[in-house]
Order: sequence, then structure tokens, then C-alpha cells
Amino acid sequence: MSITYLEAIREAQARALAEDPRVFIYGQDVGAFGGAFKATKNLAQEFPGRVIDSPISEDAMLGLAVGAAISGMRPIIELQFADFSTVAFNQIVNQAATLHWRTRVPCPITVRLPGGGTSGSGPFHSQSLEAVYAHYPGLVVLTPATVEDAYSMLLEAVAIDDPVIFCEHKYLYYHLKAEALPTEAMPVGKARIARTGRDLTLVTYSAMVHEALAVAEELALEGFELEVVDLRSVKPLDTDTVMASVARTGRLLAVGEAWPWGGVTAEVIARVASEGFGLLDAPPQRLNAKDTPVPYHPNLWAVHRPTAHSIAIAARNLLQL
Amino acid sequence: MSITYLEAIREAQARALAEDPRVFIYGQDVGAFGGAFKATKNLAQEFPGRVIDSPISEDAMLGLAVGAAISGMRPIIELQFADFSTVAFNQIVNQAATLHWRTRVPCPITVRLPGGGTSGSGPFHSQSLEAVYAHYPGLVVLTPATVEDAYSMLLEAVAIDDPVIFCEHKYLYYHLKAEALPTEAMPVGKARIARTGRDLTLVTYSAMVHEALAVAEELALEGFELEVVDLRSVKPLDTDTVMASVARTGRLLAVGEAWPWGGVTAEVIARVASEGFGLLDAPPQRLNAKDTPVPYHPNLWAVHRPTAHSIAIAARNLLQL
Amino acid sequence: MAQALLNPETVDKVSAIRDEYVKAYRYMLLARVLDDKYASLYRMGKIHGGVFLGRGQEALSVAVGLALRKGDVFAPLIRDAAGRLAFGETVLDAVRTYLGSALGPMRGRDGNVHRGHPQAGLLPMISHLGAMISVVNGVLLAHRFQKVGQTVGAACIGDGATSTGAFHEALNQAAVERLPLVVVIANNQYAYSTPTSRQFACRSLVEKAAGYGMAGHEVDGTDLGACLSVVGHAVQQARSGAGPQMVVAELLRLCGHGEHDDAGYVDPRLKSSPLGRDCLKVAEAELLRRGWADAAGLASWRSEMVQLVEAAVAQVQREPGPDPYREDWCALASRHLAEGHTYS
Amino acid sequence: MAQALLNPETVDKVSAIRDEYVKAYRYMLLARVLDDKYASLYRMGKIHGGVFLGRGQEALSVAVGLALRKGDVFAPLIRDAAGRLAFGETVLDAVRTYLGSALGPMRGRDGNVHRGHPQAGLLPMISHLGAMISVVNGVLLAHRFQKVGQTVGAACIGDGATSTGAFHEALNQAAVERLPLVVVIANNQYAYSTPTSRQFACRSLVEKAAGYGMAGHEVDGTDLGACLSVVGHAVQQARSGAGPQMVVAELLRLCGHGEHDDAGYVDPRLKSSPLGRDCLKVAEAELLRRGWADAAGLASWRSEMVQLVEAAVAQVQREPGPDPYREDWCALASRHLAEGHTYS
Ligand SMILES: Cc1ncc(C[n+]2csc(CCOP(=O)(O)OP(=O)(O)O)c2C)c(N)n1
Ligand SMILES: Cc1ncc(C[n+]2csc(CCOP(=O)(O)OP(=O)(O)O)c2C)c(N)n1
Ligand SMILES: [Mg+2]
Ligand SMILES: [Mg+2]
Repeated sequence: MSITYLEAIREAQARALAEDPRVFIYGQDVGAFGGAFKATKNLAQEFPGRVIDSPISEDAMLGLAVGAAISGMRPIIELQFADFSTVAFNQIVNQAATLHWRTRVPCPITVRLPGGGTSGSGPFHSQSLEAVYAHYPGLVVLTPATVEDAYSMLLEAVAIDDPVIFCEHKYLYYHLKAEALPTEAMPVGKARIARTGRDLTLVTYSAMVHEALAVAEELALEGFELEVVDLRSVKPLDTDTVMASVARTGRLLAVGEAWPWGGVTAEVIARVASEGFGLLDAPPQRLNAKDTPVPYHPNLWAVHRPTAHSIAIAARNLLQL
Repeated sequence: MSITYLEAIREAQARALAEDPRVFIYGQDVGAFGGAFKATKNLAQEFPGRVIDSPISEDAMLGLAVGAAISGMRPIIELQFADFSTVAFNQIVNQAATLHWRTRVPCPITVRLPGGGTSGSGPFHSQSLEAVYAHYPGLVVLTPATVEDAYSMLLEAVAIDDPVIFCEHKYLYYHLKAEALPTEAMPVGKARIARTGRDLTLVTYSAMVHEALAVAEELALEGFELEVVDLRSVKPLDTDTVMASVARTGRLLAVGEAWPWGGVTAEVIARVASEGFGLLDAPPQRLNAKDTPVPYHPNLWAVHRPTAHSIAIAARNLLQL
Repeated sequence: MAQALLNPETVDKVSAIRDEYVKAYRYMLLARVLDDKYASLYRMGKIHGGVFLGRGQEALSVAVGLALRKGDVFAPLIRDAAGRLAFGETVLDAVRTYLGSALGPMRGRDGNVHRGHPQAGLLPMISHLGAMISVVNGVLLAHRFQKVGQTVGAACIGDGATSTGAFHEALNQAAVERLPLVVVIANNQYAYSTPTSRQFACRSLVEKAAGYGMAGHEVDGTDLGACLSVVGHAVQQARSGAGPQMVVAELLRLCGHGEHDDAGYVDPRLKSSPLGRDCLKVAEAELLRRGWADAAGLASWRSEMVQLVEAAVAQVQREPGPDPYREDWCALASRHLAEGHTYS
Repeated sequence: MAQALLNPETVDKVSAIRDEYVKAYRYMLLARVLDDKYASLYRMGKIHGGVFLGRGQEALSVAVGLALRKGDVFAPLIRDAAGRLAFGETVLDAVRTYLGSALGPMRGRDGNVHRGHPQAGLLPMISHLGAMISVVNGVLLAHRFQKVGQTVGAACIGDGATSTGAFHEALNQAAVERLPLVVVIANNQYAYSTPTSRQFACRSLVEKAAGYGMAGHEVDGTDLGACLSVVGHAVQQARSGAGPQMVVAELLRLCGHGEHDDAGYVDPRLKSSPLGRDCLKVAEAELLRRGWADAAGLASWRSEMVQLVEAAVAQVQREPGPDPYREDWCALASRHLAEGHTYS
């Protein structure tokens, strides 16, 4: 048996629906159709009345989620693509994110954002928006990189008493498989050492974890041992684990698929530089997508985002500093 | 004669309207009423038909601006508060910001965002959103700190062939005065050394520049010479000027009024740490607003954002590292 | 003599109508006195930030508050002091929020009109116009899931806010889900300084109702009796399963947008038109005309309300503001997920 | 004989109607052939990303493209190949964008339906539904400023997109400004898999028109003649200063949402209802019935279109894709303001 990242997301939702009567799913085409990516396949049939097709009204979808959460429900909102969350933006960052701070009433909603680039998807179906949401207070921003995390973190997201922005990576949906669903899991808020090493710390998250692991593999042949840290959650960001790794390696390369300005990589470097300056044997470096919209054509797309190829170059450069 | 920051904004718009028939202003209550802050006072009377009251439809306001820009106009959009730009977000970051890259057609629109905290304004009338916009490719993000810059940068914003997010600070509207409007100006994209010093570089922008200058004044009495860099524009961010300053002082404190995660301060530190690591004699530090919504009560507000008091403490700490 | 001709049931009904009218008037009066007090505190520089009043809109607002009952949900807007009070908000909550008391429901974190008790069905507005309506939908959907029967949600909104995308999405959403939502639009002829001619081009805002497939009702917002009956009817319809309802009231804002605004832009012809009547005065005249109160009674009610408000203000003025050093500065309910960092 | 009874003017009018109908049909046919080609390229794995077709919507779409003229502005959506061609888009532009040619209008940066020439009045859609309508408003407002007389803007939109806030704000904006906007709603009964019952609760979408204060027109979207006349009339009305117009066409999407979708969810009763008629077939029957074409003529037109499309595809397939190393990776028009950094 094997299970994909996408199936894990479906299974987590099935379990959440089964175990918690407060859970419901609301989103475009999530009902009988099972969602644009089939992340809710058969759930409407298995849980009648609890998987609801919404009109194309992202603002109202999120507003409704907040109202339901106030009243004790645990809504999961599927946005068809992360890119469309811009039209739900206000309800997320101003309504959901401020509710608890203003009133002490928790706002447990899970917003599923299918994001990240895939070939041929272009500027409006490829965005990685984790940094935008992480900038706002009051949100938890999760970026699972593995099948296991997709499953366990989604379950945890539903249980968390705050609005969770769940950034699932579309590229991993079908590409990534595991043997089975996990039976135990690291808690949200803890980063994972995806591979140990002593020469350089490669901090990343989501789909880029796999590029990073490939680089570590490749550079191992050249005699370098790269430590790969999978952040898992970009807010909260597990500075301790990152710092401990940099303490071991002395070198930091932060990699993200999002745009550079103010992205996860800037935040990671700023934290390490201010709090762990003495640990660094070389300037911390970062690699991000290029500062343009995400291109449509595969030729361009392959160069726009970091890849094992470009990460390896950056890592080699850093190892020589 | 003296002129306030707010009057400078009005004057810049008056001049843009007078000199360029392509310019028009569109926003809520900007017409006969002259705008919520009176930034368009009398402009509707002086330029009949060119200062237009919009319905409360921020998304459509920005969409209209893009359409007009495509057709050769130079719209200035006033949003009543920066905080309300979240409902125009999609048109800004996906429509305006991608247009030129996708089609080669320039999108010269100026979006005026009255932002920043003032006492008693609370979570939804106080936000500093520069980092959110700077994260997106295709936007220019300006943050004038002086009366002179408010005037000259707004004029330049109108002339720039790209969408410009013009972050004007409401606290400076009435508090800040200059003798006269400038006759010449630094170009957008260049930071300004607001005060020279050799012991520490304090990088900041907008209202915080004045807090920083007060700190420099105060620490001068203690024998420290702080160099204050006013970024003026956070995207593009003038890394060269920052780096040159850090090369002189060896110490970097970045200060911003926005939220910490992925803010301007993270970006500044990340750049200096990666590109100017060797220039640093101590860990680069940053100071931001607290990671909560902006509080209403002055007691809380005064502690939520950085102030001369908290900046001075951070600067003294850094000087001792 | 006329009374003697009525049978006991009719007498009961008349007295119920009178009781409701009087009750409504008293909330209107309380709201007006409270608003006047805010205005005077504002002029004295005792309020942080803005002050937004409901002068001229009390009849409509109170009708909403009274038509709702415990278990219902209410999303008032800036001009709904009367409706809030009728729905059960205390004067103390209101004053505490305006004065930023640490003991208020928002603990000084938020202020003025931004207050509520979400779990008691009183939603604390965010400023972004239109954004609260879909939140009401969410509460109503939750009630449906939870099989809490026959609750209603009411959302108040201004003419200007009908131009927001949020308004549109939420109304359509309620219609598609057939939720018991009552949207109450106070067309007070202006959105800040913007007249309705720059806000919409339909004849009456009620013409929007059919486009959502919801029932629409129009009412003279200066007439308390009409407001009670039309809003009451709409709420009743929603409660009985007839789907979402839209009420459009015509009236005039009898104050500035906020107390900083002298509203010099208001067309004098509107002020002198029937729209410009003060609903409180109209209700007083009606009370007198019907013999439901006399001048002395009205005066004593007013002093009762003044006392209530003065007592609350006096109490709150002695209360502490929030202490920033005892704040936890944590936006999350999940404290274990909060980041405690030196960078802020 | 009947002809002989008509006066020369009527003959001219009839022949004008025939000419327009034939012209429209030929664009529909071209669009259909082009769409079929995309579908086959998609099945062969030769297209990056999705393919979205206008099958069944050509009559409505072409009517929009034909009603517009040079100087007008057009915001087509995903199912508007016919309207685009009629408005002047070349087959080459279309194919180049679908195949990602570096020589196409989007230079491989954007793809499939996301193409246009903004300065020629053909707006390149962004994906976010509803977002293009206010952009059309902006172009029309610019024309007003520039005293470019009598231009019209048309925006096509689906039933699903009427639920977006962007749609609402833009329609209201056009109405308030009295812009010559024509909004053409293709109610093809589904938004992806979502039926209209989950999308809106009004009887017909045209009931929304009154709520904006704009004229509303309904049309059978399977009937080319009706589309030409109703859309033509609406555009004429807008052009002559009657303010914004809404056209609502009823029809059925005769394909999946995209070519990846087998549309198994479509109600078979809809398929066999009059809505489910293929507008291209209906138009063919009409051409034959009126004697405006015979079977041989239809066949030769089809092979003409096939040749056009095949030639374009053959040419584009030889064209280079974009070269990432010659890209400037600069999102700004103001190159001097671009940041050239090592962090990306
Ligand atoms: C989305 C949004 N845009 C702008 C504002 C600023 N604003 C606050 S109240 C107001 C006018 C509201 O007018 P209306 O809806 O008619 O309500 P009224 O004040 O007349 O009761 C505006 C523009 C806002 N709060 N939200
Ligand atoms: C704001 C937004 N939300 C979601 C989507 C994803 N999406 C693309 S097309 C579509 C269905 C559109 O339905 P409709 O408007 O009826 O047009 P049709 O496809 O039927 O022509 C959806 C949900 C989107 N593009 N934009
Ligand atoms: Mg109003
Ligand atoms: Mg459709």
C-alpha cells in the first residue's frame, strides 16, 4: 500500500470529520465533485451535509468560517488555489486573525491553500503566499513537506484554537508517496532535521525540502555533509532547532519557493544573524524564487524557482566562503 | 510660511494635476469634501471633473485605476486608510503588479495608503503594510519620512511607469512641518543619511525616522554617534547606502513600525548579513511593533510600536555587544 | 369610550403594542442620551480616537435589537447604540469601550464602536464595511448544524456599504443557503460625505433584494411604529423559514460622520424634508398623541436615562486603563504556539 | 418571387443580416475548430497546463466580438475564443499563447486563455473571477477623459463569477459613473461542477440588473440570431449613452470545465433540454433553412478553418519557447528601480 500527499490530506479530513462533529468543509466544488484536486473525494457522500459547495465568494467563505467558529464549529475552508486567497484576504487577516486578541474568543478555522508552482500553471495558479500570512499577527502558518506531515499537521490544524493557514504544495500532491499514514507525529511548531550533516545547514520547507535533500545527496558524493532542516511551520518558526543546527555547521543557506523580499528566508537569516551571530562561520545565504510573477512556460518556470541545481551551486559557493 | 506633511501631499497632487492632464484622483470623499484627511482639499474645485468620489468599492477602485492606466492616464487612488487596502488587495498584487511583466504595457498608478499608528486608532486604522506589498513583485513601495519627501516622492510616484504603493504616515500629517516645499530632491530608490555617525547604523523609514533621530540626539549626550539611514523607499531598498553605512559603523539596528515577521527589518538584516557579513562587528539587531494587532488604548499603543525610548535601549544594548 | 368597545383580546394587543412602543422609545432615549454624552466627552478631549453616533437612526436600530431574542445573533454597525442596548448590551460595556477601560469587553485593545460579546451573539464589528454579514451567516449555519432551532441573525449596514463586494457575497451566500439572515440597510443618504447619487444608481436599494432572491421591505426610518412593524415582520419571516430578508430604511444621519465632522455637505433640502425628521421627536409626539405618555413622563424618563449614563461614566472614569506591562502581547489563543522574540 | 416584392432597402437589410450571420457563423466555426485542436493537442500532451474551451458558447461570444468595433475594449473570459477572433485576435496569437511560444503576445510568461493586447483594447484576463470588469470601467473612464467618443466596453463573465465581490463592485461602479459597459453573463448552468442552485437564488440572473440600475436583457444563448440581435442592441444602447447594460444568456457548457474534466456531473436532463443544443449546429441548420449556405458550402468553410488552424499550429510548433537565460527577470517597467539581487 502507498499513499500520496493528496490522499493524506483527504484522509486527515475524513478522520477529522469522523472524530469531531464540529468539523465541516466548505469550498468551491468540494461536495459531490470532491474538489478541484480531489482532496475531498467521497467525503460529501461519507459525511452527508457536512461537505458544502460554496458559491465563488471567497470573502464570504472566510467570513462564514469565522462565524461558525465563534459558534463552536471547526470549519475547514478549501480555497481552490492559494492565489485566490487574495480575495479572501481581508477576512483572513483582519477578521479571523484579530478575533481572539480582541475578544478572547478563539477562532479555530483551517484554511487550506493549495499553493506552490507546478509546470504550466502560470502567474495565478502557482503562488506561495506563506510569508504574506506569516507577517500578520494572529495566524499559524503551516507548510508540510511530507505525506506524514500533510496528514498529522492537518489534523493538528483542525484542533488548534487559532486560524491556521495550511499551505499544501500542489507539486507534492501526486509526486510524493509514503508507505502508510503516520501513527505519531511531531507537534506543530517544531522543525525537523530531515537529514543530519555537519558542514552546512540548509533551512527550507514544503516542496523545497525535497530539492534540498537531493542536493545533500549530491554533495555527499563530493564529501560534504549537509544538514537539512524542514521548518514544517513557518509561523511559529522554530528558531531553536535552526540555531542548534547552525551551531553544529557554522553555515546557513535558507531556501524558499516564494518571492525574496521579506520571505521565510529573510526571516530565518534575520533571526540567526541577530540571535546566533557568533555561530556563523560564513555569511548566511538565501535562495528564493525570482522577483517576478511565476511564469507559465516550463522553460521559465524551471529557472524562476530554486531547484536542486541552483541550490547545489549556492551550497557549494557557501561551503567555499 | 510653513507647510505640513499633509499639505505637501496636497500640493504634490495639485501640481501633478496642473502639469499633467493624464492625472486624476479617485477615492472615497476625495471630491468636494477634500478627503477624510483633507489631502485633496479644494482640488475638486480647482480641477473640475478630475477629482472623483468613488463608491465604497476598493476592489473596483483599483481595477478602474488599472484600466485607466492602460489607456494612458495616471490615476492617483486614495484609500481612506491603508488598512482598507486589504479589500483591494487582489487588484493591486495580481492585476496591477503583473500587468507590465505579462504584457509590456506599463501600469502607472499611484495608490496612496494613509497608514501607521496614531493614538486611539486601534487595530483597523493603524496598520503599516509596506512589507506585505514589498513582498510582491511588480510594485514600488515608498515610505516618505519628511515633508520634502512626501512632496517630491509623490510627484515622482505619479511619473513612475509602475504601480506605486505610497505609504504616507498619518502621524506625520499634522505633526511634521517644513519651511517650504523642496525645489530639488533625491530620486526614488536612494536612501538618505539623515544623520551621520560612526558608532552604529540605525536603519529605518517613515515615522520611525524621527524617533531614530531623537535617539541619536539622546545618545550623542552619552558620547555615541549614531548614523541614521532613512530608507525612503522600501522597495527598491537601497542596500548600497545601508551597507556603506554599516561599513563605517560596524553595527546595525533596523527599526520598523510594522509587524516583525518578514518585515522591512528582516529584509534589511538579511541583506546586510549575507552581503556585508564582514562589515559587522556585532550581531545586527532589529526592533519592530509587537506581533499583535495594533491596540486602541494609548497606554498599549505606546508600548506596541517602537519609540525613542525602546530604540534607545536597543541601541545602547547593541553598542555594548 | 372607544376602549369599552374593544374586547379583552384587542385590549391586550393594544397594550402589547403600547408596551413595545414605550420600551423601544426608552431604549432610543437611552441611546440618544448616551450618544450625547460621548459627544460631550469627545469635545472635552476625554475620548481616544473617534466618536460615531446614531442620531436619527435610533428608531430603526432599536427595532432590530427588539425583534431579536436570546440565542439570535446581531452584527450592529457604528450607528447602532439603540439596537445594541435593546439586544442586551449594557451601558457599562459601551462606556468602557469608548473610554478604553481595562474592565471593558475589549480591555482597551479595541475601542469605541468595536465591541461585542461574540459568544453571546453580539458580534464585535471590524471596520471593513460589509465584512460582518458573512460572519452572521456562519453563526446561522453553525446553529443549523447544531440543530439550534429558529434563531435569526441581523446585520445592520449603511447605504455606502452596499457597494462593497463583501456585502454582495454575503447576501448571495445567505440566499443560496436560505439562512435566516435579516439585512437592515439604513439609507441615511450619505456615506461620510458621499451622497447616494455617487453610491448607487438603482431607484431604491430594495431593488437589490430580487437580485439575490430574497424578500425586500421598505420602511420610513423616522417612524418608530413603522420600523417596529416592518423589521419585526422581516425577523418573523426569517425565523419562520422564509429565507433571508432585506429591510431598507430611508432616513437622514442627524450628525456628522463622526464627531470631528460638521457635515456641512448635507443638502439643506434633505434636512427640511420628511427624511430629516428626528425619529426620537416623532416618537415623542406619537407617545403624547396616543396618550401613552405625557410631558412629565417623558421628562422623567429622560432624567432616568441621564442618571444611568452619568453613573456609568462616573464609574468608568475611575476604572484603570490597560497596563501595557501586564499585557501578554500574544495574538494567539494557543499560547504554546506564540513566538516570544526579541525582535519586537 | 418573394424577393421581388421587397424594395431595395429591405433587400439591403436582409443581405446585411445574412452577411452578419454568415460572418458570425464563420468565426464560431473557426473558434470551434481551434478549440477542437487545443483539445487534441492537450490529449497528446503537447500543452503545458490546462485547456479551457468555449464549446456551446460560441454564438453568444461571437455576438459580443462582432458588436464591438475598433477603439472599443473587450475583456473576454476563458470561453471566448469566438468573441476574441471576431474582435480581431489572430489565430496565431491564440495558438502561440497556448503553446507558450516566445513570439506570442505573452512571450511564454503567461499562457492559455491569459492573453491579450491591452493597448489594442483586448484585455488579458487575470484568473481571479470578476476582476476584469472594473478594468474595463477604467478604460471607459479614460476614454471619457480623453474625449474619445462613443466607445463601448464589454466584459464576459460566467454564472459562477456573478457571486464575486469584484463583479458587484464593478457593475455598481459602472452604473454610478454611467459608463458604456456591457456585461455579458453566460449562464452555462455550472461553475466548474457547481450547479446554479448552489450559486444564486434569484429566478434569473437578469434580476440583478435592476439592483444596479442598469438595463437587463435576456437571450437564448443557443440561438445565434437572437444573440446577434440582443447583444447588438445592448451594445448599441451603451454606445448611444443609455448607460451600462447587462445581457444574460442561457445555455449549457458542452465540454468539461477544462479538458481534464469529463463533466460527469452535468444533469442529463439539461443536455437533452433546449439549453443543451449546440449553437453551432443550430446556426448551421438555420443557414441551410434560410438558404444562406448549402452543405457543400458548410463543408468548404470547415476545411478552410481547419487549414487556417493547422497552418498556425504547424508554424507555432516550430517557434522557440522562451529562453530563461535571455529573460531579464524584471517585473518593473522602470528598469532603474529594479533590484538586482543575489538572493533569488
Ligand atoms: C471597506 C471600507 N472602506 C472604507 C471605509 C471607511 N469608512 C468608514 S464609514 C464610511 C462611510 C460609510 O457609509 P455608510 O455605509 O452609508 O454608513 P453610515 O456611516 O452612513 O452609517 C467609510 C467610507 C471602511 N470602514 N471600510
Ligand atoms: C476568485 C476566483 N475563485 C475561484 C476561481 C477558480 N475557478 C476558475 S473557473 C471557476 C468556475 C467559473 O464558473 P463560471 O463563472 O460559471 O464560468 P464558466 O467556467 O462556467 O464559464 C472557478 C471556481 C477563480 N478563477 N477565481
Ligand atoms: Mg450612509
Ligand atoms: Mg458557468
